Amino acid sequence: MATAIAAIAALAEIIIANKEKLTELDAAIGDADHGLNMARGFEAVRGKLAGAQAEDAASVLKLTGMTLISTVGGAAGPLYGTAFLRAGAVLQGQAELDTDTAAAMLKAAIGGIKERGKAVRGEKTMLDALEPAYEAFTQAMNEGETLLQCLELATEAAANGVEYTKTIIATKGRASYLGERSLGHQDAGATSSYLMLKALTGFARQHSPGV
Amino acid sequence: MATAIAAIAALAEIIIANKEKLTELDAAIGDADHGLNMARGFEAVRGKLAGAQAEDAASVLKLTGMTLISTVGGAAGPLYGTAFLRAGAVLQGQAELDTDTAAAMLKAAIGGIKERGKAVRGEKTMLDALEPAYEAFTQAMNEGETLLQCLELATEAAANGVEYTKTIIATKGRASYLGERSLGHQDAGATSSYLMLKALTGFARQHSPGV
Amino acid sequence: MKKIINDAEQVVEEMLQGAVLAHPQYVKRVEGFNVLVRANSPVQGKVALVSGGGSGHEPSHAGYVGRGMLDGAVAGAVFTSPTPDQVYEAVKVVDGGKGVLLIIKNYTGDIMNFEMAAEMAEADGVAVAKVVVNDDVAVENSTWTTGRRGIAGTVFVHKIAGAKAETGADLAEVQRVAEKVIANVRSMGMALSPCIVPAAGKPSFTLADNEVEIGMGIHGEPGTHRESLRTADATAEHLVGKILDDLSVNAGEEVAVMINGLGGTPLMELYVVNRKVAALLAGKNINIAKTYIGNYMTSLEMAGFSVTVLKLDGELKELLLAPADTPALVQF
Amino acid sequence: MKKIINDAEQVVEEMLQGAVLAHPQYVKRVEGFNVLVRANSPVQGKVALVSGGGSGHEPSHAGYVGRGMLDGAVAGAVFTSPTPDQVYEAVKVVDGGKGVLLIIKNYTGDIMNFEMAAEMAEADGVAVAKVVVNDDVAVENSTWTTGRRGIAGTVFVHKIAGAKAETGADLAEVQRVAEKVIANVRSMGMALSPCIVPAAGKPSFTLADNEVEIGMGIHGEPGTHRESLRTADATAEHLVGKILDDLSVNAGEEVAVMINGLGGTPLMELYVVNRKVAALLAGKNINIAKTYIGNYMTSLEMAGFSVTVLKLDGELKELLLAPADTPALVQF
Ligand SMILES: Nc1ncnc2c1ncn2[C@@H]1O[C@H](COP(=O)(O)OP(=O)(O)O)[C@@H](O)[C@H]1O
Ligand SMILES: Nc1ncnc2c1ncn2[C@@H]1O[C@H](COP(=O)(O)OP(=O)(O)O)[C@@H](O)[C@H]1O
Ligand SMILES: [Mg+2]
Ligand SMILES: [Mg+2]
Ligand SMILES: [Mg+2]
Ligand SMILES: [Mg+2]
Repeated sequence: MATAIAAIAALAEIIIANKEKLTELDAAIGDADHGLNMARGFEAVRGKLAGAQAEDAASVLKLTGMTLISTVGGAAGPLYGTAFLRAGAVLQGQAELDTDTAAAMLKAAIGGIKERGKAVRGEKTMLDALEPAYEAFTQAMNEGETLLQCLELATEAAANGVEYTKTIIATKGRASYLGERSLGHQDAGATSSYLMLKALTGFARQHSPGV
Repeated sequence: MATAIAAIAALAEIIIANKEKLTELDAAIGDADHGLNMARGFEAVRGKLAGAQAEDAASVLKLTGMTLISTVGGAAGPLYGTAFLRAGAVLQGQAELDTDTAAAMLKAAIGGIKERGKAVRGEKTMLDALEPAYEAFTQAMNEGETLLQCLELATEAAANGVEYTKTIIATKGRASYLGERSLGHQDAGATSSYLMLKALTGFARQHSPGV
Repeated sequence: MKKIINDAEQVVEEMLQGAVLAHPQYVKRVEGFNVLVRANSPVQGKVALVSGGGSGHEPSHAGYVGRGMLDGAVAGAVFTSPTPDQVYEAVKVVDGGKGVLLIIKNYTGDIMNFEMAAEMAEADGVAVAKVVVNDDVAVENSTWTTGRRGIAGTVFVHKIAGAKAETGADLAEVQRVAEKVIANVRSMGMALSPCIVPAAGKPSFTLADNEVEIGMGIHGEPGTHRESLRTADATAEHLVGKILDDLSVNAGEEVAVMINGLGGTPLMELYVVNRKVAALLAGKNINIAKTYIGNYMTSLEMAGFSVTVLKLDGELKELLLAPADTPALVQF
Repeated sequence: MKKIINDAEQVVEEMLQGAVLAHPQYVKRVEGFNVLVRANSPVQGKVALVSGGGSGHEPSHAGYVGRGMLDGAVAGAVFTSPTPDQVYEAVKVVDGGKGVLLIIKNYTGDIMNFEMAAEMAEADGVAVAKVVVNDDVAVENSTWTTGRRGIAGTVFVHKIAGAKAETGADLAEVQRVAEKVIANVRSMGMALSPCIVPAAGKPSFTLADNEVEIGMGIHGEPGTHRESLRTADATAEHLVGKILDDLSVNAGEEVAVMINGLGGTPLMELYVVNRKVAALLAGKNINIAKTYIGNYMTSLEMAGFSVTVLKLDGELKELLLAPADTPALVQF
């Protein structure tokens, strides 16, 4: 499906554009590869999707997840890969992407990450961006907001979550080796999660009927 | 003999004081160790002579040569070591150091270096300081000059020889690997030879009856 | 960045090609994968051992593929865990019918990727067991964090579990021995200089002229602290002290020692370190059965070293001293 | 200067102590001398091999003391030939009644010091033969200069002459084989960075950020020229070209290859180089019987590498592949 492919392309673009920034964040308290890994993965996704015009949205997400799993490596590969696989499974057989479906996809993605990574919120990982984003999204949804507005609020919450990671000690991921010295540093994975939400929101804004 | 020991001490002092300079010269076209090697050797000589007050001059030179051979290493160790051994052999049985004996010692030392190193003048080695020094010494001697004056002229000739090494291509020693690129550089071994003659001259000046 | 490479993006591929060309008697490439296996893989009737991790730690891990050690090694991107499909392929290729032991260093990424591969292989009916090496005492061990990192001690796991597998032992036995090594091995390192991941093009940290990082990880992860460079003896004493705080070795007991260079350290310096390490152990009446000294688990061109102590019993000692024939470790 | 040492003046002494502590099964110290000999020296009824040179080239040469290679190694000050008394002592200790072969690298200092030692030993009635290794094609070979330097190819002389001695061959035969290796071995190197002699405390040359030295010596002697860093492939092609200009190897003939790291080079880069070297030789239909890759003849922490090609005949090949058991080279 062309829209799904374009949406993933927007994610790829923002990740590749932030390759250095994400790597630098990882350098401070990790091993300086998060941007390299994610960019390598999304380059591969771009390549895969270039030859996959006719696929439905669920297949696009599945292909994205499989490609990330087999090209990113490190912690982020299995985590984001699983997230896309799970989100794609939710979309399976759905004709259109409404707010409910989007919320279910986000929930499934987060569930996959938690299962794979055995982490919870507050451990200075991508979950500290994603879980607040999910909460903001569902709250907005329950208040009857549009998909775009839900995404905008989710992205804002993710941004706050990224800020929050500076204030806590890492207990999962490579930064946990630093103990207290991880304080003050922003988590790379939370940042890439925020960036992807931001790209999705930008994409939704462009394609939203109201604009 | 106290005088011989003091003379060797003067050599040791000038070499050790020029450790860095000699090493730097060797760095440009060799392997950056001539000063280190020579200083290590003369430190050892100092140590050996400290416990050798009663020896005669020939023995002092022999001990110096043996010590240099077993502590300097590299090219300079066998060359200078042999030189001191040969000079000491000339002194054997001699009561006093006159100009003739000094000339014979210098000649024997140079002969030892040439035999060991299989080099001739003009190959950018210590011989380019020592052979002109010997010639100047014997010329002055034939003109009836004092030992001190002979030494002063020999030192001056050695200094010119050192300058001359800048104008020639090395064909012996490590600098020969450089071929033409050894041009313009001053030879480290010629410099240490000049320094030792200079120290001897200074020593002779201090102990010369005329002063 | 000054490196003898052609293209930062191709460096792992070209390294693997160069390794196979250098060691055809030991290893072959699994076509289409960043996997090197024994030239005679699969070895029938023997438990197979697979390890791997990010590239940049050479000779780990492909250098230990050969008789008496590993059957396969999986190379990720530089300093990045390999992906599950790669590990899965390695497992399938080396399985000789008695199952496969995965030797994983304790990093979140490695564990997740190897676990996914294990799930895939098990679904195919291959018996897979896993051990996780966590020898780095620079990192506090606690159950509520990810625990200690796996560093140079991993090579002892390869050696000893590999020797056990060579005896024809079954998967559970090989795993037991590997776990025993892990329970008895501790390491800690220090760095004089950072290294540069080719694709990044610049160092991930910087150190002042006289500053060193104590307890850093093999991917340039920060260590316990920075300090002014001290003498080799003082540094060795600090590292050995940390190791023996964590691993109780009594007088009269026996250990193996590894003085591991990180890639940019002259062997001369490792020997100077070993002099002190050996003296410290001798001072406690601990016997050294064997010392390994050289570059075993590196971090590209990083200058620095790590010390590993493995406490031996009769079983571990016999397996440690058993023959091995691999590109990077040969003994007989 | 950032080094893991205690005292620049003591570094050779402490290194030797550390080496003996690391490898007691292989080597012992000759008390009072910077000489390491086989733990079971003298080996009776076998020609003994002694090599040596300045320190800073580890594992050369003490790392090659053991069965199938050297009997003794003499360590000079860093980058400085050892003195005659030290070499003389080594010769006396290792002589097992069949004479001693001195393997000397072609440097004026090494030759003079080893020759003086040989004269001393011969005066004692020990049969001594000498060979001089001069494999570095970066230096022009001419009879009116000192000729080419000896670098990493020396390790092949140790290996092959050592294997010959192990067969019980007499001194003339062992010397003949060593000369044959020397006639058929060529090397050339390049450096990315200088190194620092501990006692000097600063590098003997400097290179700009993107500059490399081609053909430099293993003591930091300047090479043929400087250039901007090129790709690994282009650099390998230049070095192999120079080597094969000098050593004629025909299609169908066989060689051994050594890709030697200078001390600060990651193994990853050596493998990338080997990929090209192997391809260049394959392109000429030259067969590679064996590749050695790693740190064999180093220059402290210098970054860079050298390539060595040894042309083999049946005799050399058999001796090259014969077993060896030494701290730095084990094969069986
Ligand atoms: N157990 C985990 N659960 C969730 N996220 C995690 C976990 N471990 C690490 N992460 C996330 O992964 C990011 C690091 O990814 P990356 O640098 O690509 O992997 P690696 O740590 O293997 O180098 C961290 O910043 C963190 O957000
Ligand atoms: N064959 C030779 N004959 C005479 N002098 C020589 C010869 N070879 C080298 N030299 C001298 O030795 C000096 C180098 O000494 P040194 O640096 O101590 O030894 P190495 O070259 O072994 O490092 C050169 O500068 C040169 O003057
Ligand atoms: Mg990372
Ligand atoms: Mg020199
Ligand atoms: Mg990583
Ligand atoms: Mg020298």
